[in-house]
Amino acid sequence: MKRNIPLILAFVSGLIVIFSEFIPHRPFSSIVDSLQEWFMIISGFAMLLGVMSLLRMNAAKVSTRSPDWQYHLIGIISFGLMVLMGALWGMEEQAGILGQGASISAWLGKKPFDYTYTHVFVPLSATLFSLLAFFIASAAYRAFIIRTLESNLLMIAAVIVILGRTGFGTMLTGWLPESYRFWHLPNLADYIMQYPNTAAQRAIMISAALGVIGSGLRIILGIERSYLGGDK
Amino acid sequence: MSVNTSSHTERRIVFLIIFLAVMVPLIFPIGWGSEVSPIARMSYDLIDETPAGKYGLISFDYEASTITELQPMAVAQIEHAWSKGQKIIATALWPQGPQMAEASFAEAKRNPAYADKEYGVDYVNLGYKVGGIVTLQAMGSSIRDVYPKDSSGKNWDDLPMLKGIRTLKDLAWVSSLSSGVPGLKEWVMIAHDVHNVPVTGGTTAVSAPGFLPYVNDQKQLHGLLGGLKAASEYEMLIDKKGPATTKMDAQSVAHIVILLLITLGNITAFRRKRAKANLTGGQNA
Amino acid sequence: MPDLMNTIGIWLAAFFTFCIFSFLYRDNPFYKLAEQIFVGLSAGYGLIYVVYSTIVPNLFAKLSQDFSGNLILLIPFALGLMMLTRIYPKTQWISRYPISIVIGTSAAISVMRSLKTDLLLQVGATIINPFQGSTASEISGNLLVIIGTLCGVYFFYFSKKQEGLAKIPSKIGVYFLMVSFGATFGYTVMARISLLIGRLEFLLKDWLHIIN
Amino acid sequence: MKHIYYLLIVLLLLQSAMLWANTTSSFTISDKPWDKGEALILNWNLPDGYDRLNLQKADSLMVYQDMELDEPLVSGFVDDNLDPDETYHYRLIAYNDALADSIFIEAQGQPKENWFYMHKLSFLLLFLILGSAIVFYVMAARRGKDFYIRRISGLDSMEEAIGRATEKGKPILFVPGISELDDIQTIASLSILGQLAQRAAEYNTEIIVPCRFAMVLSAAREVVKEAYLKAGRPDAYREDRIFYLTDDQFGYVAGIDGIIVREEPAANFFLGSFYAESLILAETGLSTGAIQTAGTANAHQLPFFVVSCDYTLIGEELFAASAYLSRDAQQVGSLKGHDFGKLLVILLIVVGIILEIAGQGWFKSFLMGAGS
Repeated sequence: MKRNIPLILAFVSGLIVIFSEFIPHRPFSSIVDSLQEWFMIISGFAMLLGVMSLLRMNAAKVSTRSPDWQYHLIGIISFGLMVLMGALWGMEEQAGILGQGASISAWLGKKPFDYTYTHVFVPLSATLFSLLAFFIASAAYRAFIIRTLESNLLMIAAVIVILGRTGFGTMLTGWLPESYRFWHLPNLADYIMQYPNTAAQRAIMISAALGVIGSGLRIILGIERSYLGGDK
Repeated sequence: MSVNTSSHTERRIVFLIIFLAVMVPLIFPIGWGSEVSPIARMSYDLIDETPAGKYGLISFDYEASTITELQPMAVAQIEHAWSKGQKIIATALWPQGPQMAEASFAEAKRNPAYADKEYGVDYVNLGYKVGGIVTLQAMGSSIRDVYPKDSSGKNWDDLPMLKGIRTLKDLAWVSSLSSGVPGLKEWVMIAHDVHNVPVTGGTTAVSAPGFLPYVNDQKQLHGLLGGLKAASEYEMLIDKKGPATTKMDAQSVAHIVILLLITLGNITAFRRKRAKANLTGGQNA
Repeated sequence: MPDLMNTIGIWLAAFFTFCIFSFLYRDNPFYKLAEQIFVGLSAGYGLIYVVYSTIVPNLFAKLSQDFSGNLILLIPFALGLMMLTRIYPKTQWISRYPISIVIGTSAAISVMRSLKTDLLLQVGATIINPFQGSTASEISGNLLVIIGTLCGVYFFYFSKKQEGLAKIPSKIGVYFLMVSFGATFGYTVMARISLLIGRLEFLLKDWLHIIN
Repeated sequence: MKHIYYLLIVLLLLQSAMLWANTTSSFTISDKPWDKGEALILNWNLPDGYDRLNLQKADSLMVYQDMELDEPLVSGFVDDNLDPDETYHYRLIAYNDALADSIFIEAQGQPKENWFYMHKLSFLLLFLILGSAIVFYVMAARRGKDFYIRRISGLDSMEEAIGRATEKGKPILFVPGISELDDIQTIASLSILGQLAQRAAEYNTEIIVPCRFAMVLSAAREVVKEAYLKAGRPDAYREDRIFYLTDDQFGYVAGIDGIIVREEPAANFFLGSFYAESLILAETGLSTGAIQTAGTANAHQLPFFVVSCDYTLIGEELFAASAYLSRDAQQVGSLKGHDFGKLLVILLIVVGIILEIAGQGWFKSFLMGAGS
């Protein structure tokens, strides 16, 4: 009951989806769309679980005064504040419990939820994302070292493409005569992207697809069941 | 992989160098142009060869997240069209588009040469309409029916420059600055394919390859601006040291610095290897 | 007032930008502060967003407008509630029902999608007459695509020891992978630098007004 | 006399017009086969000599409206975006300007839902072949047949990593990717987590699993709890070390970065579906000197793992890992099925290319049918 019914459910729902791929007739033709909508709803409910896990973990850190507990307290407050603002006045054109909050919006220039989103959340997110500029440089500095044939290929391809994407590379080989246009850096970079790169990407995609097919079938057939945990 | 203090310091130096490599060119622009690609030049030629007094339409089909790449294109096209005495109609298929249009016009008017350009006479901002391709189809029979009022609520009849405009066919060119759907593709399908109005446009560097097939013999797309690089090329063509040129400078400097770092990394690695080989007798160096 | 609040907002944004940048030097109180605020705010944002964009319009609004016409929606509703049984250890097993439906469905969707777009279409795209190209570089490129794809797929062949002759195609496959990794890396540099340009533009333009 | 002359001309014209209109013309409407009842095929056969064609469709009030057509009308037209089982009425009008005459034919049709997408035949065949191969090898393995798996170098790290963590008394960090449970990569990652957690439990080493989605969290907890049970150490299982951070991509990354620099795990595992954050995680982990193992099937992120991690599982190796580690007969059998698929792919490509060179395009178009 605790173990077999879930396996049957996984099998039946998987089978329905597979049938619907090939059958244009109702009810199969529309089933995948509704199943995906269901998925969003279930996942939305599940979010509450996540939030509870987060709050519980932070609360434990605060109550046991573990190192850096103050920051975790601030984390709980930030969460509470965001939820409260969203619940009271809503977001964008969505109204909250207290309606659209016209007066507070007039004072802030935006709804409080949207204000926090724009001036705190977005910059945090964008700055964290921009750390990649630093990391990509340090990774190139450290990793693109002449060693084995493999690492040399990696480095050479990277250098050609980096050069080919800027004006500097264009300058470097712009003097080449028409018959040697192939070796002009932007052209060479395009060639690498278009042919050898495509080949490798394709190989990865094709074999990974086989992996997905195998794992997927194992799940549908109930062979792969680790996600369900043990019996008890 | 042992990590010691020296490699921590090395990392931090690399970070600092990258930070400076991007920031310094932004503050002190160099103005390196790059070779203008034929596709970007084609886009420039379309506006350049349009006679004075004709109408161009710029559709602002993007939002704040892609401003870095697309805004410089908008400003450059506006300035270019104004320098040729053309009039500009701004529309939008994305909700944030009208704001983007307003910001672009304001930016272009900061150039003293165009400070006297007047709303309603030299340019209008008609605003955003939902519906994507359906809206464009309707504009094919009457733009006025789609936009009875502009983005600020002014009536069509109160905007003098719109007197001569009925349908898409009355436009000399259309440019869609587009970061997704609906956008450039829809404009090509309606304005070019149905009404035969030349269409050009700009996209982010990431999505540019997907539009290249439209730049073909039938000129479904009359040239294309792909990303910051193309925007900087456009600025070069209209002789402007604008934001795209500056940002492209920062890109080029950062790229060169990264290449230098790779060279430096190899020298350091080689030295370390030799030092190690010397210690062990130098047999396997 | 909104103007003042906007200015305060820009200062807030600048402050948090520096908090995150400070992590590049080392972990520090400013990063810790920003990190916890970020995690808390984004979890709160996610919850509110899901309620307003999914739960209310796709479930409650539909049920309250036309209950009998949307009876089927009671199924995901019930499954969603079943997920919440994980709160108590005793009832946790009930949550396996929705999880198994979600996994069974999405496994089948993934199988079909991978088979079509990643396998069938990629195989089809590789089936070309390599000699149809008009230039030498096009023909050589086509041949590279074919050889690279075949050797690359062979590299992932697990049920044979790759030694002797069998090692050659697999080695070639690795070379293609390395070239591709290098090229992808190089291709991404520009996009990543753009992100930093965006942040610095904010600091120098919106915050400090040094550049325009 | 003149009158007769005119009359004759008029009569002649009239007669030719009658002839034109009376020549057999037809207008037939049929359901488009092998679809989900969305389209009708309109065909007509008209005598030569018309100048224009006009196609009209009746709206819901049975008023005929001109149809907006993208292409010129020749002898047929496919009307799509229709609703199944509805009756649609059409009217075809052919004008002959010189004779000032027109032909006018009406017809109606009903799109029907069919029971098979014919263009997906190659797709179905491939699915059946691959599926039966996988099932066949799984069955064979179950009956005790032993299959060989070559070494996957990316997985050599596991023992080393656990050993190092135990020695240093530091935890292991496991990140199951940033996708929901609906991504098979996440599930593959969780089954590796099961193997890893079991070994960690045996060595009494702590394992930290931050999750981006609550459903992944639920499944991860089940998997780890089961692993500790298998290792005979259910008492050592600590639920609070498997936790949710936030649904936001970069918020999640900020949290993990904090864990990496503060808890300094001796080994980091990044296995599953990763996007832009791959390099942020791997570089932060590198700065603390942890042994790093990464794996993803997202090809565009592999370069960043390759340059910053000690071991990388490339593409399918992520799906093979669990079979390799557990040596579980059924998983190994399924892997053998994937390998059959690879040989099939190689065969299809080689045969296809030979046929293409020989000018036989049918094979490719049959295969690609499913893409349309």
